[in-house]
Amino acid sequence: MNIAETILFTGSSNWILNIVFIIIKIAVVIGVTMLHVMYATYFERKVIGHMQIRLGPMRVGFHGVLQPLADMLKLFFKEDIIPADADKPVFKIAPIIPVFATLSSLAVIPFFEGFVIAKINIGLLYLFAMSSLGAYGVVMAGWASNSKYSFLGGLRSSAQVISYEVAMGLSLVGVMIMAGSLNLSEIVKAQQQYWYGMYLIPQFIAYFVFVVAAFAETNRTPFDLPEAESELVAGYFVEYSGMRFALYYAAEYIGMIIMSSIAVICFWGGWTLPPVIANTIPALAVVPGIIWFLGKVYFHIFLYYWVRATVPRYRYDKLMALGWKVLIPLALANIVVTSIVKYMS
Amino acid sequence: MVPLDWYIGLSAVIFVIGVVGFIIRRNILIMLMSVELMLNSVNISLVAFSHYLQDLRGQIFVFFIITVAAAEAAIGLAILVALFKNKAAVHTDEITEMKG
Amino acid sequence: MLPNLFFGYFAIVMVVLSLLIITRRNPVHSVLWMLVLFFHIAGLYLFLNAEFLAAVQVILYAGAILVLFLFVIMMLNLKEEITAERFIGEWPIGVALGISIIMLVYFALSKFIQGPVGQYTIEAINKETHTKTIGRVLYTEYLFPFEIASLILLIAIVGAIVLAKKRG
Amino acid sequence: MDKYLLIPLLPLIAFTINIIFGKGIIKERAHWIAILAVLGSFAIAVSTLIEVLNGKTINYDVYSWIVSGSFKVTVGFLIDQLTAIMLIVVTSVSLLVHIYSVGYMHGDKGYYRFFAYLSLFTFSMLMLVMGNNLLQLYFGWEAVGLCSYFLIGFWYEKKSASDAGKKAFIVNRFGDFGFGIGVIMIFLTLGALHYTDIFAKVGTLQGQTINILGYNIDLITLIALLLFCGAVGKSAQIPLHVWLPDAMEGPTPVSALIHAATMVTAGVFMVARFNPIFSLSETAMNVVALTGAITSLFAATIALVQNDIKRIVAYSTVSQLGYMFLACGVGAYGAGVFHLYTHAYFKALLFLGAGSVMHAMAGELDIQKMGGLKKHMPVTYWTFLIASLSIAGIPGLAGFFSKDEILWLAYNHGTIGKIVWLMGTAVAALTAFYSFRIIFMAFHGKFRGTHEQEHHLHESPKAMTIPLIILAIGAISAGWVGIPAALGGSNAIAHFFEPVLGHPHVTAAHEEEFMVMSISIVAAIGGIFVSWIFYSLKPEIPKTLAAKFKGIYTTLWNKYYVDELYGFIIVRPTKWIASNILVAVTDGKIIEGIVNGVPQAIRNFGERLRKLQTGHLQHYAVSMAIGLFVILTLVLIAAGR
Repeated sequence: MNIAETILFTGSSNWILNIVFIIIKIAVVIGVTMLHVMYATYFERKVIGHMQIRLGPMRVGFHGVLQPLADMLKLFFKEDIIPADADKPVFKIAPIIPVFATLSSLAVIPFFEGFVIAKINIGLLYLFAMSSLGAYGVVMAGWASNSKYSFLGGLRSSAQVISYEVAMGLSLVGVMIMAGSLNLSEIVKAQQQYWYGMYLIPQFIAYFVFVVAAFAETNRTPFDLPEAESELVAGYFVEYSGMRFALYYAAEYIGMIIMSSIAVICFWGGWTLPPVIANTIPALAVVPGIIWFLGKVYFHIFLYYWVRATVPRYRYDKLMALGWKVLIPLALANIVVTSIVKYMS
Repeated sequence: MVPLDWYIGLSAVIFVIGVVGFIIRRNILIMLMSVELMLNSVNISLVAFSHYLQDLRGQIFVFFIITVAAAEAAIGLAILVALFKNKAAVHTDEITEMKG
Repeated sequence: MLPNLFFGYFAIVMVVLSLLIITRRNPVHSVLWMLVLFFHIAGLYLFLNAEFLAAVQVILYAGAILVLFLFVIMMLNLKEEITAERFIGEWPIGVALGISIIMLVYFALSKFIQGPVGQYTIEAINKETHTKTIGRVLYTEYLFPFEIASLILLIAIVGAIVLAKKRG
Repeated sequence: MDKYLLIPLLPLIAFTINIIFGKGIIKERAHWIAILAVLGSFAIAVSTLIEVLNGKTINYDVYSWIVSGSFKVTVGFLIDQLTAIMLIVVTSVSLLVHIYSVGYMHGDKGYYRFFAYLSLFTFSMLMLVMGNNLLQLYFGWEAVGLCSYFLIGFWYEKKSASDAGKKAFIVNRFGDFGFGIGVIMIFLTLGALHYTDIFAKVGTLQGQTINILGYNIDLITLIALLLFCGAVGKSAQIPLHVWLPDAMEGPTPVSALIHAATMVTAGVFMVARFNPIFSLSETAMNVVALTGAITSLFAATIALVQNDIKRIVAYSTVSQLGYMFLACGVGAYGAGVFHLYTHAYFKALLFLGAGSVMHAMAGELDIQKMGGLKKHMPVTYWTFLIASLSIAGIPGLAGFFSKDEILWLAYNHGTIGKIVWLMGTAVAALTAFYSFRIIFMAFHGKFRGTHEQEHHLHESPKAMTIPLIILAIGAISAGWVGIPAALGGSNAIAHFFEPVLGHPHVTAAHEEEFMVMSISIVAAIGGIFVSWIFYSLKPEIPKTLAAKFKGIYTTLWNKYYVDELYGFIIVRPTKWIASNILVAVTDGKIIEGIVNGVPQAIRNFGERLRKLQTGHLQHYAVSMAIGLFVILTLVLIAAGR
């Protein structure tokens, strides 16, 4: 029995039931995530609005609570324009890839104790694999649109994504070494053996590298060069409109959630509380783990908005230099130090 | 259990498709991709052997083959870029400098 | 039965994908079909209990090598490719050669004899997880080849930069 | 470092320094290094001689060069009585010639080169005489030959000089070929290269024969004759004497050092060194004795009529070398080496004197154009006279004692001995005649050259005359170590050599010895007297005689036509073969055919092959795929069986 068979054929008598159960799980996760994506957009506008001393959306519903719904409806009913010179099949497939990749990543994320769709041993590698697919959506969109701006945006974006993937992967190696596993649930559990309950403290360099790389991976400010409005109109998806544009938009926010989740799982102890807190206040045990998990994730999402509201955009060559000359060496040094410490103890 | 023969047959077919692709295509890019195809077909058979013979050596080989494939792709594409800069051609029958 | 069916699906799709790769007029389409093929190969690896290699297949091949291909294709911007002749004039020779080699392999397969099995049974690997097992073998028994592989990569990096950078 | 090693090493160092720095830095100062080196060698040689006189013999290996199984090549030194004397001869004559050359070669553009070669020669000669094994001897043997070639052709712009150099080299090849085979045969039969081993084992060969083309030949005789071949070449004996007179094209100091005193005597040294081998073969001994005697007589007759001063002296050298072989052939090795030793001084003196004359005459060599030089260059005259008296065998001088010893021992050596004694006595008379012919024609009478030459006449510089004086002292006194018992002496040198060279047993009484002695003295004085009559008293007699015996005269004048004979039987056929067969057929057709044909064939093949190189990548790929197909098929067929 291997993984594929375990998932598909456990107990031939009830494998249909099994599949149904898995599908329900997937549906729940995707549904909840999409809801979060909708309100993450609302959340962003509100946060940035307040940071800039304005109110943000206020018209639709109480304080604009229904604004995401309205946006969604608008995008759904907009005309889907395909440029005449575009490579049509590629143009159509391109937006699906990032959504597919980011949604697939959700499969291995443990939201709380025991809740994970696919409990596989190579969870982290799987996440890397999926995030590396993100580049395709960008490149293909840029190329298929057959337009200068989108093409340049696509090239920029893919170069940026590929570069920062390396830094991101290397930054997590330290965590892997400390936990001795690639399984995300076990990484969370491994953090419980320390009184502070999170790798954030010993792996602060890795955390720093990871967060910066995550910003770049999701094409967020200050690394949002691919869609740099002022230079490239809107980057690789300039030719997209309506539903396909919404898919890119959704993929970006799902990406943010995924990156935040990885940060939470690998550095913040996932759904757990640090033992030192849990032991001093035993009453907190009644709070379900999902609350802590979502709280930590929202902190990271808030961080994205905060940075966006504060920091100006990087120049392209500075961006690449930062990735290759600062983050990767830092991550490598972190790996060396971590290995030595692990080997000594 | 799927017989090992099937894997080897699949691997052979993909390998030969790679060989044919390498031979008949004019575009060097596709030829390089055919090479990748061949490498991958070998990988399939190696992993299959590794699984059926319960020996990890095959998978270690695959690991190294992937390494070499990465190096090969990098160098091959770099050569291609250099070639295109000089000749503005990616078709092998347009590049016959080594003709005797 | 079911595993055989699944293998059949994989095999047929993979062969079709391979044929698509070598016949597409547009290299970008070839690359995209290849991407799909790589996912299938990764799936096959999962079937063969090689989860680490499956992940590596996607990360390296799909995430790095193919992106490199796409990149180069885009940089070269092959507009005329769409109209140019795809195959060399003598392409039937190549196809005939390929078919005869496949026939040979078919005959050879009937003579196939499986060798003795080793110590890494599925249970043994699962007990320790695949990644750990492969890592242990790689860093002990195959340490030297591993180091050489790193050297190959270094040379490839230097070579690629030297070849592709602008003159002067 | 031990001092014996320094003896050959100092000249080698001098050579190295001069050849490397001579052209740029040292230039006109080259002689300082060379002379100092030879002086050092000479000093050590003297101290070595004193040690040997006190009964010490040195035999040791310095350095192992090649070791391969039983074959071991070493560089080692054997210094016994023979070597000690040779060391003195070589270093002292070399030293004097070096000093003389400072004056003689002054202003030559190859000044540093000359001294470098002299140093190299000295080194090679010392290696030759000091070696304790055959290969080292062979090395020295060839090295002195090489130096001789360099020095004969020193003025290589002159065609006759470079021709003479080549001639010397080629003629020597014939002898060395035999010598080389002899060395190989000694190693094959005895498995040894060191003298001590060879001499210890050589007895076992007695009576053994070897079958060559159906003839059974005594092994020892064969080896001895092969070795003697080398000696014949190097010491210019019949029939390989032709190179030595021509070698006079080289600078005169070279003639004195190499072609009179040292190198040419190497053959005699070698025969004496291998006396244990030669003594075992009666035939070989007789061959040596007769060759020596015939050469001696032959060269002396040629010398009678020659006009070139250096040529006369050269033929005299050949003649005297024959004398030495004569001595060796009758078993009187000690006497032979004794003569070698005395000869070195008076012959070097003769040559240097001739050089001095040449210096004064601006290179003129013909004695017919000289005359009356006595008053212009007294030092040269007197030293030349002493040398001539010495070589003629006037009692009291060096030549007398050694020559007398040889004749006396020959006389005692049975029938062959009697024959060669007769010939030797005749040679003594002839020697006296032609030696004084030079004296009377060159130094006495009126000057017969041009007025300009007469005006130019002058005594040579100090650097040249001082060596002459020193050599004159040697020419007088060198023989005093061998005053025979019959004259009240002790014949010290014979006893000195006895451990190495043995001493023939002489039973005859002193009376007989006096008789032999008186005959040779009479012959010598007779020769001088006749010479005086012919060239001083009645100068017309030689001309009438020459006219009367025209046939004999021209034969002698043309040196018995040996060169012409060789030209006819060796040089011309060789040239014919070279041009008509080797150049035309072998070189032109076969070798050129192969050399040009093979590349042509490869080229033709390549022309066709490169059609395969289409430059199309796919074509190569297809060939690879076909290869894969073939291999698979073969594997399948192999597995199917």
